Amino acid sequence: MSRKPEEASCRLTIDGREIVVAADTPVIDAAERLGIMIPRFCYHPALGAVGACRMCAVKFLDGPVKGLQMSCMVGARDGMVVSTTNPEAVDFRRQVVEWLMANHPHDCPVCDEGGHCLLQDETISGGHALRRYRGPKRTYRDQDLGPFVAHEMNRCIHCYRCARFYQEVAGGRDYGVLSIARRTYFGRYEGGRLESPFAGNIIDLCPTGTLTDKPSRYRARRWDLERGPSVCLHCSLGCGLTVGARYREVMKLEARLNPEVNGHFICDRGRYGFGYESRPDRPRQPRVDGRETIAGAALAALAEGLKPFEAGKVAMVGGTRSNLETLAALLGLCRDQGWRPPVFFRDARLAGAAESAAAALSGDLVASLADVGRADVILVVCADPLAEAPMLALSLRRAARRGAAVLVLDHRPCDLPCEAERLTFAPQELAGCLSRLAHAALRGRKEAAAYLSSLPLPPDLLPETALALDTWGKRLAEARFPLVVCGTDQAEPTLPALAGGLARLLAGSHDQDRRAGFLPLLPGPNGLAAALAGGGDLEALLADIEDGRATALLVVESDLLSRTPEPERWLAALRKLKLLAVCDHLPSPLLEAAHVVLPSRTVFEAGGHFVNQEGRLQRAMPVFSPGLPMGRTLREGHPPRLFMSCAPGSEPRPAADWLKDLAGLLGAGGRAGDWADLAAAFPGLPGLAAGPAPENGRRCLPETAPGADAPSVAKTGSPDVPPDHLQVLLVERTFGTEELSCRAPLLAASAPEPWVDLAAADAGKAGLAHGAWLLVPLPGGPLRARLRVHQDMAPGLLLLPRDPRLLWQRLAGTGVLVELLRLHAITAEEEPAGEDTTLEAEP
Amino acid sequence: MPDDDLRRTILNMLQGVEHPREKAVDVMYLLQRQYGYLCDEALVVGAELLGMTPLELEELATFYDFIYRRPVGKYVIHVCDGVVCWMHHEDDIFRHLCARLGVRPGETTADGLFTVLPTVCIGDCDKAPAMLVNGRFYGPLTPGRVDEILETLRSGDEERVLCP
Amino acid sequence: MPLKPDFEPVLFKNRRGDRPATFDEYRQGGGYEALLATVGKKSPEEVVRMVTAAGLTGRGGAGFPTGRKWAGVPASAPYPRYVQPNTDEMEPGTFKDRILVNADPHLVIEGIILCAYAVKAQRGIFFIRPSYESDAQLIERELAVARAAGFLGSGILGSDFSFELSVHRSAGRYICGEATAQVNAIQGLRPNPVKAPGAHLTEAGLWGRPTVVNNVETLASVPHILTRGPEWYKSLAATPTGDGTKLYCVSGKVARPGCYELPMGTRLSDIIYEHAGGMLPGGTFKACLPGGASTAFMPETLFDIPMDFPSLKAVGHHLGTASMIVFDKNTCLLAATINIIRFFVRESCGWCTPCREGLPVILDILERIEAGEAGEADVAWLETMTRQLHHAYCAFAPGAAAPIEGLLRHFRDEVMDHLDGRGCPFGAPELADKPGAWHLPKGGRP
Amino acid sequence: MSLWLAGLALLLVKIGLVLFVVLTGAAYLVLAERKLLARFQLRLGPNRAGPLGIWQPLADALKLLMKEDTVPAGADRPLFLAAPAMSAATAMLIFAVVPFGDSLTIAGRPVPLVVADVSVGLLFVLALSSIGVYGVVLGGWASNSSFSLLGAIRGGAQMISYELPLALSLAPVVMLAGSFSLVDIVSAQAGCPFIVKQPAAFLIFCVSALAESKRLPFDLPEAENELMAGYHTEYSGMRFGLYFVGEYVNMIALGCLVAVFFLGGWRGPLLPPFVWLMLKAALVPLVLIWVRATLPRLRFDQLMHSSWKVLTPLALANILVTGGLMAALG
Amino acid sequence: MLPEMVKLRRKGEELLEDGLGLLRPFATTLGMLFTRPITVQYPEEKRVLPARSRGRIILTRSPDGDERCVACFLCSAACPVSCISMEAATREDGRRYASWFRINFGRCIFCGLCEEACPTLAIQLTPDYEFSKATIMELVYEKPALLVDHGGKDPDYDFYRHAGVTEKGEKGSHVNEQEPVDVKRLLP
Repeated sequence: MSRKPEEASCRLTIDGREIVVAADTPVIDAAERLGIMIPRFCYHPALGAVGACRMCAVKFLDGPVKGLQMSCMVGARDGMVVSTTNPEAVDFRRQVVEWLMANHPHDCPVCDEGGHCLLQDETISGGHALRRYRGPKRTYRDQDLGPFVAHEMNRCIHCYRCARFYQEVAGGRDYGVLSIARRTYFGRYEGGRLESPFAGNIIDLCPTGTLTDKPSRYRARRWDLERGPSVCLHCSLGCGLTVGARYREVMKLEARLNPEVNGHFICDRGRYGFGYESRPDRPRQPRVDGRETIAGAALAALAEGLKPFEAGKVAMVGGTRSNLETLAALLGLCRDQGWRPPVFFRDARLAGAAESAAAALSGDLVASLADVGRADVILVVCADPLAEAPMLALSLRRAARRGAAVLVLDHRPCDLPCEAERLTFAPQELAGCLSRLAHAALRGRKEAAAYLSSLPLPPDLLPETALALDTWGKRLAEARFPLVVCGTDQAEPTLPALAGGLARLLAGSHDQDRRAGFLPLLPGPNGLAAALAGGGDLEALLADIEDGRATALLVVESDLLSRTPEPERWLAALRKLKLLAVCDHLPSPLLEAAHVVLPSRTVFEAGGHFVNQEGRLQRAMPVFSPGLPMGRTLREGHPPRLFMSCAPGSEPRPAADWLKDLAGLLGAGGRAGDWADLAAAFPGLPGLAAGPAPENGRRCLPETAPGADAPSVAKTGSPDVPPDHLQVLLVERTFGTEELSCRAPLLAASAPEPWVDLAAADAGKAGLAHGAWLLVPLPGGPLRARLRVHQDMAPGLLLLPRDPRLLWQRLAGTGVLVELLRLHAITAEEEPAGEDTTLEAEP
Repeated sequence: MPDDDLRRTILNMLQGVEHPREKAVDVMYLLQRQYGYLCDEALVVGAELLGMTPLELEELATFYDFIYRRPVGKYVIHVCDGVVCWMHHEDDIFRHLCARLGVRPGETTADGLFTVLPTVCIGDCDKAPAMLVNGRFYGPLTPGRVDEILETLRSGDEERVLCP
Repeated sequence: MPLKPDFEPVLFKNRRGDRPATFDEYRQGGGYEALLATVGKKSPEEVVRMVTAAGLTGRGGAGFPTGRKWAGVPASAPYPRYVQPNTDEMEPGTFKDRILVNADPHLVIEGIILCAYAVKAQRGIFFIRPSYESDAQLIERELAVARAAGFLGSGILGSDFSFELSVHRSAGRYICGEATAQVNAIQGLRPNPVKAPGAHLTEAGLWGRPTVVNNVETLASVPHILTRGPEWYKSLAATPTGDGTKLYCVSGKVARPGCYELPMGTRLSDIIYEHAGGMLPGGTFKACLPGGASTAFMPETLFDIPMDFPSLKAVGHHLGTASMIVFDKNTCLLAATINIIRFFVRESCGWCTPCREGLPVILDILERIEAGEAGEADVAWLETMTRQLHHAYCAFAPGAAAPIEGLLRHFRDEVMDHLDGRGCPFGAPELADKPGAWHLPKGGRP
Repeated sequence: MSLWLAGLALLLVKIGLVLFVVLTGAAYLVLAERKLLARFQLRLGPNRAGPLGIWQPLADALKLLMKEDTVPAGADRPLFLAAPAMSAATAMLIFAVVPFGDSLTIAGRPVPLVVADVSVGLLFVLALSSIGVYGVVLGGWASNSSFSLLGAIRGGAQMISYELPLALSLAPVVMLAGSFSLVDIVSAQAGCPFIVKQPAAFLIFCVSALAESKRLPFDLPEAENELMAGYHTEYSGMRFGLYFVGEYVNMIALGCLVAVFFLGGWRGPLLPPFVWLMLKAALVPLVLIWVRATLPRLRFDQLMHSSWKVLTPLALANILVTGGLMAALG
Repeated sequence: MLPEMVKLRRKGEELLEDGLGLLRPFATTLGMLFTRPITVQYPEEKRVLPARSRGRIILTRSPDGDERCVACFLCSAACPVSCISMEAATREDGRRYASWFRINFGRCIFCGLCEEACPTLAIQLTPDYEFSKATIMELVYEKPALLVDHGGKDPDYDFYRHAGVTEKGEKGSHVNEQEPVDVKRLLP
């Protein structure tokens, strides 16, 4: 049967109003565009139509389709006349609600969905108030789905949204549909934590209270929440969030639709990475020399304290989790006072990689997360998407489901929720491998000559790996929309530039409508801005402090001591400082050492702007005013009976405000308006000058990157790894390692136990088995952790997560090697007990 | 654990099959035959052999009628309750059977021999009322005939159903 | 009306009653001649043309023209392609496929091979329900015989046509008989029907490849069409609107229930009285379900109707699988309907709301009517709900609606006699069991 | 000198007496109104302070005196403080020209039973009632409150509108009496009270005076269900009390004026003149209370309509008719 | 008669009617003056108020003595003057309850909307109206002061017997419920 050639767009009439949409747009979407919300349960734009709930029935009065049809299942065609208010359709929808309500329990008062429940809305708006079904109600036993998702199966209306998301969109394989007919059950094989790191989305998707948010269970109604749009800070992707807070405490985060970034979904790290804002140990009071004081006094003391120092001896350390305003204020302060350039990244390699990635980005090349879903061949270099930016993994799966090839070139055992082809190399070999691949991809391209000649020499490769790399190269060259993803967390400084260069040249091949994309992963939510701002080197700063060349240090929203592998050295160095001021909202040992502590606000209280890895400027709104959570102010079981104009614990101020006021006290010149400020601070983001971003953000990158065609690549020599030695690498994990979310009580309590990774070959040599407890002799002392052995991992490496529960700081520096044979398993009796256990007592 | 023969049989069956899931029902039948019913252990083993997760196999196992996820007797008596058999006093047969075996529908006799299950029309309507015991049709039934059949089954060893 | 004197069975040509026809018996009766005359000699397109010309309609229940279905496989469609002979046959009252497979397995096999040839399929999957385990074994055994004879495997009869046929045992659910659900079932997915707008199985079925799903009875007619020509086949029918012969199953309150091969369009009265031996002693014809449980009750007034697809359609009924379930005057049709709806409630796949939630509510109402706990408002509600069932996802719920509609259309008075505390006029006025718990139908028995 | 002193003393005595009577009367008029209103509404009214609540006015006064005297933020303080006094004082000043009886002769000297027999007494009365508006307008304006201001504007507009028919309705009286002095007007009614000769003027005067007093159905300036309490929303304590006193004194004054202008003043048989005056004067407040208990509040447009389109033309016509008749009858 | 005359006469009749309309109420009110007052002398005489009168608010208990309030926030949402505040929490046995519950009677207008909104019949208004306080803070009532040890107007109702959640009894054990679904059951 041949189908009619489809028109690009068609005109149809819905409830007497005409609309032009692309042909085959579901009628339900076309109606929504007119502002007509056709009731639905199973339909969801991100999941597509399956016609299971039969709730979106409308009457087709004229055109190619006639009669009562489901508006989600019918694609728009020219000449359709649709009535959503036709009595037949309304009666049917009313009947559907009655059927669904026949077994729905009478528990709205104790249901967390009450108040934003789709079923409640449709039941009430449809006028179903009297129960005609006299039979008994069906019940189900619930399952424990882990710490995040509460299951109350009685309320299920079998829309299949959860299972469709979980299995099809997220690639999860441990939650699905059981049984048949009216006994159909949504759950797991047996109770237990949902394995997918995207499981939280089924809470947003569930149209009733079957799947609800467990952490906020029974705590607030939607109408009582202070809600506002925000941005996720747990990686560089900048996914949209909606924050819901009550009684000065974040209750829950939900995904906020941002079609070009995260779409409808977010990962669980983003969803449950809150709670650091209401930790009991959060600094809330300004302190000078350990004594609590008021804001003005602390600032004055800091300004006074800074005056004696000559400008060159004052240093600032910033963080990539700060908002753009803070970074701009920090940069402005350094510039105006003539202080040393601020330091943003934890080491020189990361700074180099981030800066080279930022330099390779431009508006015509950068790819958004949505672009990942559109690409047909995706090369992932030196990135572990699930660990570093989980939503990227979801986008890769979306691409793979549409038939895209995902090619992963990395040294880690990257676990992806989709089919992917993998090649593993040691990190220092990746540039060489990329070079081989690029040669295959760009063979015979004259304009690529400069680029190709700048590439490092490929390492010695096995014939089959070389062949695979060549094939990959060819596939990239032939692809309609090739896309290169490159991580920075583990990459050599030149690698992102090489990857970006490859993407740029792929874009410039044969025909016009071909495009290519480059998507780097950057450290932190404002990593791009920090990388563009440049800045100093943290190791050099440490040396200068030790040598007395820097005597005053201001640390703004950066946790030096728990992010560095050399905390002892840092602590010693900090003691030499004449002045240490810390402005942060996270508790850290740094605060104890500080002379001046300025408590800052979290993103939930301060809001601010963030620029994600594609240069998209997005705004987080302040959602609630700071203060001790109501629950912590209770007296005799109830809130105190006080009338006060401000809440207790409301002293924290936005870091940018602290810095601006400090600048004022230090006699800085007049300040321009905020946007001019920001634009001036980040010349690499020209789009900032255009002012506030719209709801879904706006790209601020320059359209073309000058000189990005031929990246200047400094050849890096691979470190000498003696035989039978393992290079210790610090890696990210999906849960428990990222700076902010590892302090989120929910994730800290439920993150899987930290493990170390070893390639199967190495494990075999050392005689170590999967799951064994391992004693790793680190320079700073032994470290104990459970071992995982991987087949698909580059040999010669020992991967150690940056998990605060693991005392990885005993590493004492980067580039550490351990002797393979000195690793040994420890017996069961030695296991978790003993003073040297790995697990730190972190709440 | 399934014995090695069964494991080998299953692996052979899956050998060279492009989509192992295709064989999921056959694997479940094999495991069910060995374990008596598809117990949790069998399901986990089956899932592992098929490259599926236990949930994925459970999605199928709980869907189907002839996959037993609860212990059953040696003889599973599927009594047809289709409309034709119903017309021919199937309920009397059913009650008689339950009373004779002292079980309620879905239960297994204490000696582990019989499980009585109602089932949809088994396609033996010309011999209604009918029932199916481990793949073999019995019909038309009368209470007396049911007793005879039970007696025969009790005394004899289970013979596999064979094609005519 | 007696049979034409020259009528001889086509599908049941080799039926023996006690055992299946063997390969040799089948060969002797002209078996596999069609295959020999076709493979390498006729083009696949010609086979499709002949089947189209014969007007062969699908015997699985929908009556879709087989030729058109086969022609629906696009010439440019990718390989491998699949043929999926459907022997799920779980419609209550239907047992013709079992009789057919048991009578002449090779006829079925030959039909499948010819179908595969016509649509250029490489693999066939014989989907069979678990109750027919013995038939599954029979087919497997005979497949080996056919393979040994060179009718299956690679390079059949020396041509470049290769075809493999294997048996897929289902684990038993009515919904697996639905073509798209069956495709899911074979792939090892949950057998929910799938309805993607604009997609046909003949374009994307098993593993996204073209798949032809046909009832075995349909396929078994193909060899005969190819050997004796479409015109001959069409002339077999008793009515101009019919095609060939049909396997009619008769069950219920008749003297000789069974499966009879008769010209398509034989009159209902003839089927019951000429072939099935009339009603059981002491019974009078009251109604019959013409094509299994998912068709509407046909009252006495239609007793003389020719049983083919168009004739029944003209009077608002459906031939379905042509499995007549005959009720006599002593049977409460409401109780029978309850039994049927209970079947549908149990076998719903649980995908869409009207089927999963609506049918139990309907069953509850029916049971309350039977128990005399209902009033006229309930009957009105029942009628509305039954009408709404037609907007369900697949044909399952409309199938369940059919008997209720037949009941309310033709036997409304009988239903009304139950209302307002009166209960079933035919049987024990016991309270119907509450739905949900396992229960047996009570009352209304003959 | 002593004569002058005696005159002064006499004047002070008269003022003291008048004020005492008027203020006590006003206080008990409040009680009477509350009691009567309660009875009109099937209630009992104040009955807690003393038997039948007779100490209620005292208690109220005490309460008002003891309450905090608040001045709203942003109010025009001097005006805010002065306005209530203006309202009360103008009401009380009216009694300066009301004759309570014929002259008494004490120690051989005729003592007129009026505080001041002003030759233009009637004009004095009209002037005072015009000044009384200031208490309302200034109080409302000075309060810095929207409700108060609205009330004040309404009050101003209402007073100005009804001033006209009020004055015009008295013109025939003056024409008949041939004098502006209230003493002379009373004297002119020795034969027959003017109500007989001037029923129309009497009606116009009563309605206009009712409107001037800002009582139901003309209480738009304080319409509590629209404006809280109108111009005195922001007042508390005794300043609020002064407005109250003003209102009730005004009622008594009205009673006296009606008696003087239309009912023959203190004239009457048998009873002493003062008692007659009191009786006549008491009649008017009682009717006002009755009206209050009966009629609903007018709409503002109805209020204006009745003044400009009904009462004023009617009063003018009355003057013409009176003038014509007087000319015709000589 | 001339049309003008008719009009005039009609006008006159209207005027008369209006005038009477103005006067008649005076008669009515005057009549009231001579009718016996209905006042009840409050502190000495006290009326027995009907059970449904809306006075002091209480939190009742279910028949088994548990707090009925499930902290569903409907009363606080319905309250037009926002005088109800609470925080919901989960009890150890999984039951939802209010960890604290506060009604500010200084604000309460005794409209009864909270009672209407309450799905568990926990919050009820009582005929008690005599609880004025000298200091306003004493009008802020906390949960212990609100909670009573009886079921109020509908003592037999127990929300959890109908709700189907596991706070009270296992699934399937509540009013009009089926046995919980067993996905692995043998029966078809």
